[in-house]
Amino acid sequence: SERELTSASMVAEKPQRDRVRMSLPLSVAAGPAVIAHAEGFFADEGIDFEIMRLDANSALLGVASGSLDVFTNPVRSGIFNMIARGTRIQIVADGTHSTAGPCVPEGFTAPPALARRVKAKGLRGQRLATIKGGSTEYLMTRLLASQGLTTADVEMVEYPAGESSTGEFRVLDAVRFNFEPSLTVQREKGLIEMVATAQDVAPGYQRIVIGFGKRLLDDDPELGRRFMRGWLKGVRRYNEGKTEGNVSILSNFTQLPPDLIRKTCWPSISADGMINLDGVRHMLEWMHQAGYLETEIPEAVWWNPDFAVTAARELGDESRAVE
Amino acid sequence: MKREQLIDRAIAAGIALLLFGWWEVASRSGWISTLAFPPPSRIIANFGVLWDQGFLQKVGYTLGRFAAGAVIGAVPAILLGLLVGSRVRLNRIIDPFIAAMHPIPKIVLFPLFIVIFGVSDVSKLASIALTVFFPAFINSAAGARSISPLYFEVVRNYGGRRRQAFWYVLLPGSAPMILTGIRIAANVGLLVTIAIEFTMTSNGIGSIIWLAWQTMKTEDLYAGVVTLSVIGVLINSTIRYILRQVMPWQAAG
Amino acid sequence: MKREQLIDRAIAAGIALLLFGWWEVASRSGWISTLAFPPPSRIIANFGVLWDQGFLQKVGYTLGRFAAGAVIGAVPAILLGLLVGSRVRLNRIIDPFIAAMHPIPKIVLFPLFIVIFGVSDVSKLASIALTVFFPAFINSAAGARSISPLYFEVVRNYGGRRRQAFWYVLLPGSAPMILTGIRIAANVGLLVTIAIEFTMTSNGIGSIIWLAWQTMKTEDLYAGVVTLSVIGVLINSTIRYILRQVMPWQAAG
Amino acid sequence: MTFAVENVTKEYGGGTGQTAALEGVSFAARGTEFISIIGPSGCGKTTLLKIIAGLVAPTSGRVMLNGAAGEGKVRTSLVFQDHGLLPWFDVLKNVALGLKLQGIAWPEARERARHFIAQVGLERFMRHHPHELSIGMRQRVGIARAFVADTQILLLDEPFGSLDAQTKLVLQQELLRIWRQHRKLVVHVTHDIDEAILLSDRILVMSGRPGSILEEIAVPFERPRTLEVLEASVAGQIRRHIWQVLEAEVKKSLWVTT
Amino acid sequence: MTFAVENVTKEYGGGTGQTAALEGVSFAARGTEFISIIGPSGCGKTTLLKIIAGLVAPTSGRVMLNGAAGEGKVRTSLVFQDHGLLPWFDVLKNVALGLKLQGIAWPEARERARHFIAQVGLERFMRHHPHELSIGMRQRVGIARAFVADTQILLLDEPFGSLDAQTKLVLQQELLRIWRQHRKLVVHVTHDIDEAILLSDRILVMSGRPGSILEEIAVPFERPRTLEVLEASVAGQIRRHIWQVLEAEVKKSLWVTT
Ligand SMILES: Nc1ncnc2c1ncn2[C@@H]1O[C@H](COP(=O)(O)OP(=O)(O)OP(=O)(O)O)[C@@H](O)[C@H]1O
Ligand SMILES: Nc1ncnc2c1ncn2[C@@H]1O[C@H](COP(=O)(O)OP(=O)(O)OP(=O)(O)O)[C@@H](O)[C@H]1O
Ligand SMILES: [Mg+2]
Ligand SMILES: [Mg+2]
Repeated sequence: SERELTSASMVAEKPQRDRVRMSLPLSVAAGPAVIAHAEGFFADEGIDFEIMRLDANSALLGVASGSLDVFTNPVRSGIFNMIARGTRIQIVADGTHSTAGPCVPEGFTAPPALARRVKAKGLRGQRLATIKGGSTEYLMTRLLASQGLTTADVEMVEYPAGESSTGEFRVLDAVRFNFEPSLTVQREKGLIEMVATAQDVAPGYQRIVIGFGKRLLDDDPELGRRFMRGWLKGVRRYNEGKTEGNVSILSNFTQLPPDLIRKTCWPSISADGMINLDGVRHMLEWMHQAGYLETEIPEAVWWNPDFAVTAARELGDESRAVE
Repeated sequence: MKREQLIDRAIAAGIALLLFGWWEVASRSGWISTLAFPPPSRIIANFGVLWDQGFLQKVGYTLGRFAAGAVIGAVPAILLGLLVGSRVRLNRIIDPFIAAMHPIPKIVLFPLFIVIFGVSDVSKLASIALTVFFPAFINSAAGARSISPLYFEVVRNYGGRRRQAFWYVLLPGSAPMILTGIRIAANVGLLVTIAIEFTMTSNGIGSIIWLAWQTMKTEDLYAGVVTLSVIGVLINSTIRYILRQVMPWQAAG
Repeated sequence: MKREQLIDRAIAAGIALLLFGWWEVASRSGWISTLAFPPPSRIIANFGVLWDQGFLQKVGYTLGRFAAGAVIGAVPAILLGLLVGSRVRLNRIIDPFIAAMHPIPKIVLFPLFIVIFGVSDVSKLASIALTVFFPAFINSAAGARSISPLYFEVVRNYGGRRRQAFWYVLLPGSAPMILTGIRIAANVGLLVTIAIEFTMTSNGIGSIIWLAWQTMKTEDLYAGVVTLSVIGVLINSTIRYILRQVMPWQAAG
Repeated sequence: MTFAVENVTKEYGGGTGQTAALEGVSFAARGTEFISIIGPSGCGKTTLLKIIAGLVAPTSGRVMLNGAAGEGKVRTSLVFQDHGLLPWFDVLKNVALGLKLQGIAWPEARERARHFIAQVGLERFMRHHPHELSIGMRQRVGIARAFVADTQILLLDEPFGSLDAQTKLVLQQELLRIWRQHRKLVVHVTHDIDEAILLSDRILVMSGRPGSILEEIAVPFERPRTLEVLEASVAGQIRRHIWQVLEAEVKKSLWVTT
Repeated sequence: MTFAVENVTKEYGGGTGQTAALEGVSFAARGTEFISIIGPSGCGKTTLLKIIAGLVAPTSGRVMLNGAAGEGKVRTSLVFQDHGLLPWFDVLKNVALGLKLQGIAWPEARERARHFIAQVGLERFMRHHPHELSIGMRQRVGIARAFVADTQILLLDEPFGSLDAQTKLVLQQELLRIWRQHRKLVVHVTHDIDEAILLSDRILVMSGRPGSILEEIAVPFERPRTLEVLEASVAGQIRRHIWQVLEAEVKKSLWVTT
């Protein structure tokens, strides 16, 4: 009720609220923003928040051309190449990353028979599905490297995989990257087993990041800070876990049934907004070797922790308490 | 004639029933994967569940998007197609541009639309409209070309001007091809609407199918598919109805 | 006539040059996003780089897939379309099924293909073929319907049998609509080939575009797009050439 | 061959309601007869020829050949009133159509077609398509096509209507030559009473729509005939008689007084 | 109104090579004259009418109206040899076409069209589409359409070719009545020499392709004329003369001997 009062008074003083548009996937990974929106954290900051469901490329170009303010994107070469070419965008906070724990939201899976074979004898000679250029290719090379193999040692299956995938319906007789919610659904039905989690292959794997464009970085950084406060408040509420409130908000947003939302593993999101810098550096190195990066750019150009640091400081210690 | 039509409808219905019956049996007895192909009875039963979750409203979103995009794309396509098709030289100049633009993948280039039109619904409508444009244009232009010059002579002979030739000859004369083009365009447009809803919206039939995939609820998937089929059949009946009205001498059933 | 054609070609080329010139200036001077719309000169220069990376071979993959799928889809589509279109009752029975199947997204049918054809290239060809099928079928059937019954009477009058009516009337009489249908079908098929390559293969123009998006190398993206445009123009010229041969009295430029 | 049309009736259905075209049409003919049919415009002459050719199904009645039902059983060639040239074929291919459909090899078909194309004065236009011809030239192509096919029954639907008097005369003579030489049954629809008298063994006069046979008039002149027969008094009688029958029929539908 | 065709030449190009259709055609006419044109099949009569109507561009030469170049400037109505009915309109709409195109409101256009449809005996078929009519009926629709349009120049391209003798007679009289009453220029193409004598002030005889005017023959009979004029000896002379001219022309292209 205190919040309602503040928001009411803010509306009274400042009827003109600033609109912020953010691209989000239709999944639990959108949690912090969706929760912050539903709980009024953004409204508290005088932000008229708008969620856009967009593919990763549209999100980046949307921010670059100014019709979108915040992008959600997997870590991939396109972000860095755009920055290198002078597009004013920066990564400002963690989207999701892997952590050790019993509940695994992403990893390599295979149908049971194949999974058992792989676990017993390794990947050599087995079928592996991937697609070039994305962050899953990075994970796949890590997976192969962990067994001392290269792509030449396995049978590559051309199939949609990773973040581009729309259809989890097809059960592919190959090792492939998989994530929620199909991970839970398919495991429940006994269609797949986990071969290796992302955390096994790349500890702290930085899967998703969020970033700002020129408007929030330069034109109105104050709005950027307000957004970040709202976002981090959302992260903290998200990190409270599968509470009634969170489950119902996410169920509403994703249109997935509440019990499925409860059953799936929720990816980790850091409460202070910090990304796994070492992990990203390693990915950049790999991208460079693979020829996906046009030029190397200094870290300070693509990573801007200031918004998150400021917001976390202003929000005080309660964030850390939860983590 | 009337009776023959009824018989033919009955035959079509019979074939459909047979197919669905076979599917039902095959699925129930496990010849085909129940997961991939749930029995039709279950799909039908599932409609009730979906209904309570606002299925109709979601279909409405799809139809709204589709109709807006289709109209924006088809109306200029028909007009431009008739114009270009009825003038040899204009056709020669414009046609290469159409040919060059047609195979550019609209979905794949969607992000560029975002740059032009912003992240609003306009970008989505533009992709649908652009997809609808090409088949409608190409068939309209071919329709205009197929009209015997005699008919244009007749209208000129009786003092008709260009604008009048449009209403008296160009439009009725190319109606069968225009409508055939609209039929193809409508279906292509519907497919693109679904593809856009797949990744770009959180409502509509496309997102139902996407969600169904995510959660392996194949009954939901087929609910979406069946709805699309019904829309397809309705589009087609409408077009055939119009065709019968406009072209009484060429009405096939 | 000959001279007029040359003039028209020159006009078309002039318009194209103007457009590209404007684009070049606009992009260089920053009026339009250089990232989303890199200047044409840079796109052309980049072709050289791609060439050395086996660009032609990748295009070959796309064309191979496309051609195979298109032929598999179009040939039965034309034959079946002509058959169905020339028999009122068959048309009445079959048409609803076509109408119901057309708007089903082919990706939804993919699991079915996997069940039938396995995880091989055949499934991809099946998607392309199915996409090509519908426009080719619909236009062929409409073409058959548009033929004056008089011509069939003529062939029957001179003792022609059904099979002969096919070669003497049905095929030549519906040629303009068949070829228009093929034109649309080819483009739609090409679009689907690209969509399939986009996420499902590591070769072909689609995968070039996919990788270009992943890395945001928009010059590569446009290399793919330009190649598609060129293929589109070639397809169209071929069809117009055939049309001029088959239908001398309706040749538009 | 014996030939008989027995009580043929035809009703057209369709969007604008029923139209009775023929009502109880009966007549018989020897296999080598030359019959002309005259009747008011729209009385069903074309319909009758198409029924004999087996192209249109009668609503009731039948066409008997050698005592058995046989619409379209014996090969007929019909010269269509609206030419019926296939627009995608040139003159040569159009004329050779019947031969090709009978499986005759192209070199032979071409030579035979060429002969008749020359006959109708279109040798120079062999490679032209129908849309490049005048109406009269199209009609001549249609005639050549029927002549070359050489079937047992020849059906002619106002074949000379768009031809000048001289060309008409030449082609009439050619028709008679073919008929005499190959001994076939000719059923010839015309509006030209003199032409009917000049060419036929028998003239059938039809009533207005729905058409039926009102009169059968034998033409008693010896063959070969010249244009002089038209000046004979019998010809005058026949002409006047047909004229009067037609006048009465036409007046039923045209209320304008002459 | 004065009217003149001056040295008109027409060559058709196209896929199969050049075809010379008309060569140096010239003639003049008073604004109220009735002119008939006779010529061998394919000599360019249709082409000439279309050039006068402004539907086909001459290769050289021009059509002068009141002393100024004016193809298609003065309103003409052409009765097309192949009818030219619009298949998507019924008889009523086809006949009312000219009125509608002149912006005359539908109720009035309908009534005027209805009058002429009755005149040609097709009242019962007003709502039928062209494909439901016999060829002769289509031709009558084409005639009604031109009659109702009431333009200063009336061009008729073998308008009565597919009509029976009686219907033809009725419509010829109607044509004369309209011509007399509305004082227009009629240019009438026909193959029927008697028809030309019966109707026209002057007959132009054309040569074979490429067509040019060979003779201009004045028809001296008083009006109104009856069928009896055809029995007059002057008529016989005209008939024979035209016959001979035509014979010579036709023989050039038809090598068959009669
Ligand atoms: N569209 C065209 N293309 C090429 N040649 C044509 C075309 N139209 C007519 N011709 C040619 O021009 C000549 C004259 O044709 P036109 O139709 O004027 O003759 P016509 O005198 O009306 O003949 P008919 O009495 O047979 O109707 C013919 O030789 C014909 O082949
Ligand atoms: N396809 C059709 N649908 C409906 N009615 C038709 C059809 N064909 C012909 N008719 C009608 O049948 C009647 C006879 O037509 P038909 O063509 O046999 O006449 P016809 O004697 O050959 O006339 P013409 O001398 O004018 O050629 C006409 O009244 C016509 O309206
Ligand atoms: Mg007839
Ligand atoms: Mg003519």
